[in-house]
Order: sequence, then structure tokens, then C-alpha cells
Amino acid sequence: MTAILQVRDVAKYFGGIRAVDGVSFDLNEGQIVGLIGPNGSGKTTLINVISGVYKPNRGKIFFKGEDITGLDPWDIYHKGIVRSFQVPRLFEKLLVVENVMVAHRNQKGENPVIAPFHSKWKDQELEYARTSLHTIREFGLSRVRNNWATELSGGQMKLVEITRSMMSEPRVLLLDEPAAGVAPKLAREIFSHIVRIRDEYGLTFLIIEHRLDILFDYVERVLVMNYGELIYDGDPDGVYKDPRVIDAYLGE
Amino acid sequence: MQIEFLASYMPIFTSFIVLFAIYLIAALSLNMEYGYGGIPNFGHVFFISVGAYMAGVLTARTVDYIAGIKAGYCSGQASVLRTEYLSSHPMEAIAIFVASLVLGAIIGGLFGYAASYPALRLKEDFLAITLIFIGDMGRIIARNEEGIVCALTGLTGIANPLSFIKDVGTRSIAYALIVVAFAVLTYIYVQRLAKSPFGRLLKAVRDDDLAAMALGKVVPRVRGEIMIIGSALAAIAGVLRTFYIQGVVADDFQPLITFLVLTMVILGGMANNKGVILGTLIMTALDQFISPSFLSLLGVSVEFDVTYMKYIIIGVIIILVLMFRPQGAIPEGPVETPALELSRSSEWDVEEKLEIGGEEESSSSSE
Amino acid sequence: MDLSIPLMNSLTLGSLYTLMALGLTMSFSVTKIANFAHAELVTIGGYVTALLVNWMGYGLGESLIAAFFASALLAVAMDEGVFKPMIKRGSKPLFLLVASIGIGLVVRYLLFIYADLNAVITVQAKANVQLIGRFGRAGITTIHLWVFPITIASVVLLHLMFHYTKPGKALRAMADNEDLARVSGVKIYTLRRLMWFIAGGITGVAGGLWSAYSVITPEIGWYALLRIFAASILGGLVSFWGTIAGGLIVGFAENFGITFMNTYFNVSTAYRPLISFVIIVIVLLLKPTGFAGFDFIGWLKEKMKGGGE
Amino acid sequence: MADYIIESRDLTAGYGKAVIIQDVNFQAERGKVTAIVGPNGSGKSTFLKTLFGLTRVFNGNVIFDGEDITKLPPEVRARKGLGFVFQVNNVFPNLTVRENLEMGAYARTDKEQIKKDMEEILDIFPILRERQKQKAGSLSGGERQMLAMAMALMGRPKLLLLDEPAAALAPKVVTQIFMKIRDIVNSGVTVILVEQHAKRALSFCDMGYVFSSGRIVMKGPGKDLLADEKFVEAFLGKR
Repeated sequence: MTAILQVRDVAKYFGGIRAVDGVSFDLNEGQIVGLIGPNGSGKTTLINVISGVYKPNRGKIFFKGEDITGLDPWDIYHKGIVRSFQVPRLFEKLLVVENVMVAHRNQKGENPVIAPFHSKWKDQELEYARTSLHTIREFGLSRVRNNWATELSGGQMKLVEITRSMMSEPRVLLLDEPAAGVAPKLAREIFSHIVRIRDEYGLTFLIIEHRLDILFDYVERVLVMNYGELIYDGDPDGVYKDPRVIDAYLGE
Repeated sequence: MQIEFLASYMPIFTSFIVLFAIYLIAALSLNMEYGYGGIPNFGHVFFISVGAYMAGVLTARTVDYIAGIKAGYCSGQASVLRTEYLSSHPMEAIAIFVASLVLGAIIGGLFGYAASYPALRLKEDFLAITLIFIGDMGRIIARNEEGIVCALTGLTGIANPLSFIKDVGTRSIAYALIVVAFAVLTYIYVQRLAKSPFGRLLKAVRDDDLAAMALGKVVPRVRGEIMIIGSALAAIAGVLRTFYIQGVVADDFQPLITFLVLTMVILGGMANNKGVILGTLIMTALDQFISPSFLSLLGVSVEFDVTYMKYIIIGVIIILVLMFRPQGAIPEGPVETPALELSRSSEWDVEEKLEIGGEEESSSSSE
Repeated sequence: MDLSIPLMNSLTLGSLYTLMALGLTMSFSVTKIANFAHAELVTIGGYVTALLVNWMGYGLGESLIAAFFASALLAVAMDEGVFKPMIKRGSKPLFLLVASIGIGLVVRYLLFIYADLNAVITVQAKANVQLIGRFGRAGITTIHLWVFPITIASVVLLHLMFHYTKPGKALRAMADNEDLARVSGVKIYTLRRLMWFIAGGITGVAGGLWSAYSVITPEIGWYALLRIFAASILGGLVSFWGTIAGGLIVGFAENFGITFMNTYFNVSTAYRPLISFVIIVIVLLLKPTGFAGFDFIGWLKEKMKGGGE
Repeated sequence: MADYIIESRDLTAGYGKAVIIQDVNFQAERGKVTAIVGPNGSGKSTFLKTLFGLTRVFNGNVIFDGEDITKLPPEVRARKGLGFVFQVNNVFPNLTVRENLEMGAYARTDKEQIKKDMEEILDIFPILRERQKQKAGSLSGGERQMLAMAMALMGRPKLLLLDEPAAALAPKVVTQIFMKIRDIVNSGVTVILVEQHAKRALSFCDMGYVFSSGRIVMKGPGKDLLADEKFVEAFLGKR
């Protein structure tokens, strides 16, 4: 197995607070990896650093061997790393299908010079639309595809976010609590979608999730963070036995 | 008798059409920036004025140069000579008109691009404050510099490109047609943009710029693009206005104009170009018909300047619409691209076995 | 170059801007509304004062009290009639700003109609102005005896209110964290009304003083608004002392700046408003993330201490 | 039977349409410390907010001091003797420490007693006495947390709800905070404490509850819970 994403000694400070403090790990292609840790342990900050929202104070990030440290979020997206948000950030005044359509890369019609000439981009648009609608169907969202994003339930919003991230043919998905605030049954459904995508497309996942009982049924590897540091990297079962992890969660 | 009656109303009608068309261009461009793009460009009048000044300066300087007018840039005599020259040289007049439109749009676009810089950094309401004052600073400079549009007196003699047509009635109708043509073109243009992936992109950036960035959209570039487009269109409206009133005065570009145009957009419905037509129609009617000249035509006279009434009504409309119908007369709809058409076809309907989130939402989404 | 005249002008106008900007800062810090109709609070105060002095023969003092109440009530009416209902309907902050522009238009042009009908488009309160002394070439008149004490008294009274009374402290608490204030048992709606009343009132008094100082028109408030925003923005739109310093800085920068540029670079005095605008832009460039809640004066103090981050 | 100052019966609550906690039966004994522990997202903070009336209740009741308060708004609960310390944004940063404390007593009218309480509380928190004139925004995290607790105490609550008072604080400061909580309990105030760090909270409290996925999964005297071998699994969520 090859490492698709390499994080090397990455640190991010806010004032005096060390949100992420020297984290290193490799993500191997096709793995589903859980990222857990107590509140404020730096998980979301780490995802923000990898996806380019924050520039790290120290350290390097490599994607397929290429240094992507400090690139802008849109460049990182185009490289093939896509992230989702803890609170779903759908575009409110767009329909579900439009939310998914936005995510396509290299849309000719997004250039304002070409946009008025519909014939120049119509074919591409229809091709993208088919891809979008197929994926929407795969995710069981067909029934709400022409609804406004604001009309969805929390679980549906989470699914739209994942559907949307699939449009750019990404290699790595960073999901920030893909099932937060969703009832356990639906959360499991979201996770089985994730496993399905991995199996079909060979994608790599890094997933933050708090409900370990659910998460551990779907991941083969777990990273645990505490106070900005990585304190565990291994299989899910070991988490319950590792004294450092237990201390992190229960207090020393 | 009847013809005479019609003839006496014709000027009012043509002037209404011209102003409607000019306002429409301005309102559509503000709708692009604010309604679709989410940039509260409340300094819109400044970008209109840039086009207006451009037309004035370019025409006056060029004519003074090629016709060898030595009477002084701001003098009344120069103004007369310019008009004479332009009405006897149709080719030059039209060339200058076209050049003004092109240059006005370019300069307007450049200023718009510059204004997108703060748009990237400030919170919405502070951006609005800054842009309102930017707009008024432009006016203050123009009203104090002789070299631009002759300070307070204003620059005159910017004759209509059609002044070679001797009959005033025919000429004004012809010019009205040109302006209307521009308005129609603008409408088609913004409507095509709005129905394209670019329109969708604009709305996405407006609704959530961070999410748009995370989906690979270069948000600063998108903001720059929309400000360039919007400001260039606003400048074209300004150019058309200068040639219509055959001159340009800095104090015509008060912040009030922005608010009038903004009311057109809000009243009609933000991010909806059809609504903006409706809003512009209503507000232009107000603007035109609550005027001393029109009221005296109707035989109505009031003791005060009736234009004050106009602004009061604008204020009342702003408040009422924002309070009771913030989405405007015609609310925003989806972006009508071919993708949406495809999505609406029943081909994609499926009987689904297990649908996520179904238990809560089944009632609201069973269309 | 004799600086006595710009100095006196700076102090006088700076004081007026300070009073007006304090009103804006108060209302912004508590409600987070960038209120463009603040301009009209100045104008109404000015007209009430001028008309009472000129037509009814009241003294300047009584007229200023009337101006206080007129603008105070207008401010409360704006909030109760427009802002509060809009907030209840879930309006965005920007819509509140646009609505305040609408309110401004209504008030300003109603006043225009009134002024037109009564031939008071330009008016000045004919207060009994007497020269009482000289400072260099600048005259010190009875107007100055009104402006400076009222400004100082207002600042002192507001300071006392904010720091030594229960509602005053509660207002500061509300500006800080409305939810926590509510949980602490603060009746936020009553206090909000009180805040608008005081903020409107002092702004009206400032307008009244302006009408005694020079000629006013129904647009005087709009004319002042740029300065008011500049002064408030220097205090981050939330800081009391920052706003006071801001008002004086704007007053001084404007008068000295334009005198200097006029004398040495032959710049027209009509460019006076650009100075306030430049101040806004400078604050913006120094703090490009936006100046909401950014206390410029506080920031400068930090820098002076030589701290840095 | 024990004297419960507050209890919840079959309480189901959440925000909007979302149910976060389900069928919670909880009791807190008067004069004792009750701790609620559980991982992120287990609903423990939501439960605390529900006790104070800050969420939507779908089902069940909250009984305070023998009275059903399920339908009362938070400000009325505050007047009945409930105090709440939020996890974040729990002080007024631009007010001085003393003014913050005065705001804590805002709803009270007994001026003389407020003065006495102020002195008493400044005795309990000497660091706050030192910083009386300083703005709350300039305090360190631990000092701010103490101020927040002191503010709540100024309202003279019978029951104090503390939402993660030690979150994001250095270990040394955490010890201080817990010592102060002990002082508060000793002065006769009942405390309910929500904590992520279970060991700390459970060894400190009289009675502990473990939340997971919105439900109570274990309860018992704190030290017994810690000794229970099932505890770690229950806490982290078993597979």
C-alpha cells in the first residue's frame, strides 16, 4: 500500500494555544481512518490545515508525494482532496441538484465570458448533470433532488455534502462528523455509503466522529488526538486498552 | 386634434422610455452584484458616474481637439461649437459615442475590480458603509475639479450622436431606440449569465463563500469578475445618460440615485431579473411622474418641491418591502440551466426502499 | 501660519462630532445596527432648536432640552416601529442598514417639505452670540460656552451612568453579551429603549448646538454622517473613549488638514470630507479583517506600550 | 428517601426537530455534588441546558424543589434559585471583575445583603479581589472560569449547574477550580457538574451519571463507577 497523504510534523497555533502540535501520519490509499479525541483536541483544526483553510505554523503536507503545504483551499480541492464541514454548509438558495452541480470541476460555463453562449457549455453541463443525478440516486436522494437545500433533514444535508464531494472525482475525503446529530440508524446508513464509495472508487477517508460505537464498525484504523498531539495510531480495538487514550478521555 | 394631443405627450413618453431603459441597465447590474453576487455595492452611483464622466470628457476633449475649439473647456461658447460640430459630422459623432461606451465600460470595470478588494475583507454591513462613502467621495472630487466635468457648472455640449437628424422628435425617438436596444441587450446578457453555471456559482459564493472555496471555487476571482461586469454595465448606463441629457453634472450623482436603483432591485426581487424589470418600471414611473413638470401638465400644483415626495415614497417602499416582503415582488427561483431541466424529468424518479431522514421529512418533500 | 482659528474650529466641531458619534456608538454596540438614520437625529435636533429659538423666542437652553426630547423620541420610534419588528421577523443586519436608509429618506424629506413651505431650507438659531474673548485671531463666543460645557458634561454624565448606575452597567453588559445579560435577569427590551432614548437625545443636542454655531439645512445630518462614522469607527464602533478620541481626531484632522493643504498645496477647502473618508480607509487598511469591534485607539495604546503580539 | 433538589422524569429534549437526549431519569441530592460524564456528543450539556429551560422538551418533566418547572422560562428558573455557568462566553469581557459580579446579582434587590455576599465571595476567590478593577477580558482562562462561578453565586442559587468548568485549562488551574467547587458545596450550594474528564469528576463527586448517545448508561457513586470494569467501554461506547 502506498501513502497517498503524508502529514509531517504539522503544527498550528492560535495566539498561545497550540491547537495542533506536531502531528505526523500517513494515509494509505483506500483506507478508512477514524480521527477521534476529546473536545478541543485539534481534530477540526487539523482538517482545516490539510484542506488549506489555515496555513500551518510548521510542518509539511504531501499529497501523492507532492508538497501541498500552504496552498489555497481551491487548489487543494483541485488536487483531489475534498473536505466536509461539521455543520452542513449547503448553499441555501440552491436546489439539491444545483448544490451537487456546483461541485464539478472545470465547468466551462463558470467563465463569465463563455457563460452567455449556452451552446458552448450545454453538452458538458448535461454530462455533469447525468453524473450528478446518478450519484444522487446512489445516495438515495432522488426524491428530494429538486427541493431547496433548506428543506432537507439534518441527515439528508449530511448526505448531500458527501454526494457533492464526490463530483470532482476526489482521491481523499476529509469528513468532519459526517453523521453528527443524526439518529444511530441513519448514521450507520451514512457510514455504509462511505464504505460503498471506498469499495467502488478506491477512495481514502479520514473521518472525525464522536460516536465510537458506530465509527469502529466501519474503520480499520484510528488516530487519536489529545491537546493537539497524536497519541494513538492503530486498530480500533486497541483504543479501549491504550492507557494514554483512556487518560485522554477520562482524565489523568 | 388627436394627433396634436398625442404629439404633446410624445416627449414625455420617449423620455420615460429612455430613463426606464437607463435605470434598467443600472438596476440589472446592481442586481448582478448584490442579488446574485451578494456584494452590497451601495456605491453603485459612483460606477454610473464613471461612465457619465468618461462620455463627457472624451467627447469634449476630442471635439475640442479635432475641431480646434479654443473657447475654453467649460465655456458656453465651446458648448455651442461642440454641438454644431457634432451635428454636422455624423460619422465622428457616432464614433465618439461608440468609443465612449467602450472606454466607459472598461474604466468602470477597472474601478469595479478595485472595489472588489475591500469586498473580500469586510463584513457585509461595513462593506456597504464603505462603498456608500466611496460613491460620494467620487462626486465630491468631480464637483470640485474644473478639469473633469467643470465642477459645479457641469460640462455641456455633449451632443447626442444622432444630432445630425434635424427633427427633434424623430431624433429623440431614434435615440430612445438605441437606449432601449442597449437595455434589451443587457437584459438578455444578464439573464443568460443568470441561467448559466456562472449564475449558479455566484449564488453559491453569495450563500457560503467558505463552502464554495472548499469546493474549489476561486472566490476572490469570482467576486472580481462580478464587480467588473456589474460596474461596466453601470458605466454604460452612465454613458447613455450623458448623451441623453447632452451634458454631465457631478451633483446629479447623489447617493440618492443608488438608493433609488436599490429600491428597484429590492422591490422587484433580488436575484430575479424579471422582478427587477417590474421594480424599475414602478420606480421610474414614480421618479418621472412625481415631478413638477409632469404635475403642472396635469394642472396640479403644490406649494413645495414635489421631488421631496418622491424620496419619501422611496423610503416608505424600502421600509415596507424589507419588513413585509423581503424577497420582493417576484422571489428568487432556481438557476434554470439544462441540468435542471434534466433533473425535472421523471426519468430520475425512483421507488426508493430506504430513504434517509425519511421519518421526519416525509410530509414536506413528497411532491 | 496662525493656527488659532483651525484650533478653535477643531475643538468646536470635534466636540459636536464626539457627541453625535457617541450616540452612534451606543446604538451600534447594543443593537449591532449600522444606523444611517442617525443623520436625521442630528437634523431634527438642529431644526427643533432653530425654530424654537427663532420663532417661539425660547432661550437656547430650553430649546436644546426640547431638541434632546425630539431626537430621543424619534430614535425610540425608529427602533420600535421598524428595527424591532424586522428583527423579530429574522432580518439580516444588512437589511436593517438598508431600512435605516429608508427611514432617513422619509424623515429628511418630510423635513424638506416642511422647510420648503416655511422658507427655512437654510436656517440658523439666532442665539445671542457675543464675543467674549480672543484666542489668537480666533474669537471665543458665547456659543463656545455652550458647546464645550455641554460636551464635557455629556461625556461625564454618560461615563457616570455607564459605570455607576445599574442600567448603565446593564447596557454595557448587553453590548458585551446579550444572552448572558438576559440570563442575569436584565430586561433587555426596556434597556434597549432607554439606550435609544439617550443616544438619540445627545445626538439631537449636538444638532441643536450646530444650528447655533452655523447655518443648517435638512441635509446637515447626512453631511455630518461621514464624520460621525469615521469617529465611531476609530473607536471600533463600540468603545466609549475611543469614540471621544475619534470625534476629536476627526475634528482636528479635518480642520488642520484642510488648512494645511489649502495653504501649502492650494487644495480646495471643499475636499474637507475626503479627510474623514481617508481616516475610514486607513483604519480599514490597518485592520483589513474588518473593523467591527476593533478598537483602534485601544490598538494604538497597545502598540505604544511597545508590546505587539 | 433522599432529599432531591432536582429530578428529571422520562425527559426527552433537543433542538428544533432533533432529539438529543432521551428518557432521562436523573436525581441530584441536596447539598451534594452530582457529576455527569460522557464523551462528546453524548448529550450531557444538552441535558444541563434542559434543566435550565434552554432547549425544547418533547416529553417528561423537571421537578425543582418539589415544583414542576418544565414549562418555566430560564429567567424565572433563575429567580427560583437555579444558577448556570456556561462553558464559554460566560463573563462580560468589557466590564470589570467587580461589575461582572454585580451583574450576577442584577435581579436581586437586597442591597445590603449583596454587599455582604460580595465580600464573602471575594473571600472565597481572593484572586478576583486582587483583580476587582480589571476588565474581565484581561483575565486568564482559569480566572475567567472562577469569575463565572462567582457571578453565578452572586445570584444566590440553591443549585448551581456547571458546564465543563475545567475545559481547556492547564492541569494546575483545574485543581484550583475543583477546590473552589468544593468550597461552594461546603457553603451549602448543591452542584451539578458536567465534565468530559471522567476520572477527575467521578473521584470528586458524590454521585455520578454516565451519558452515552443521549441516554444514561450507568449511574452510581463516583468511586464505584471508576472501579467498575465496564465503565471504560460504557464511556467510550461499546461495539
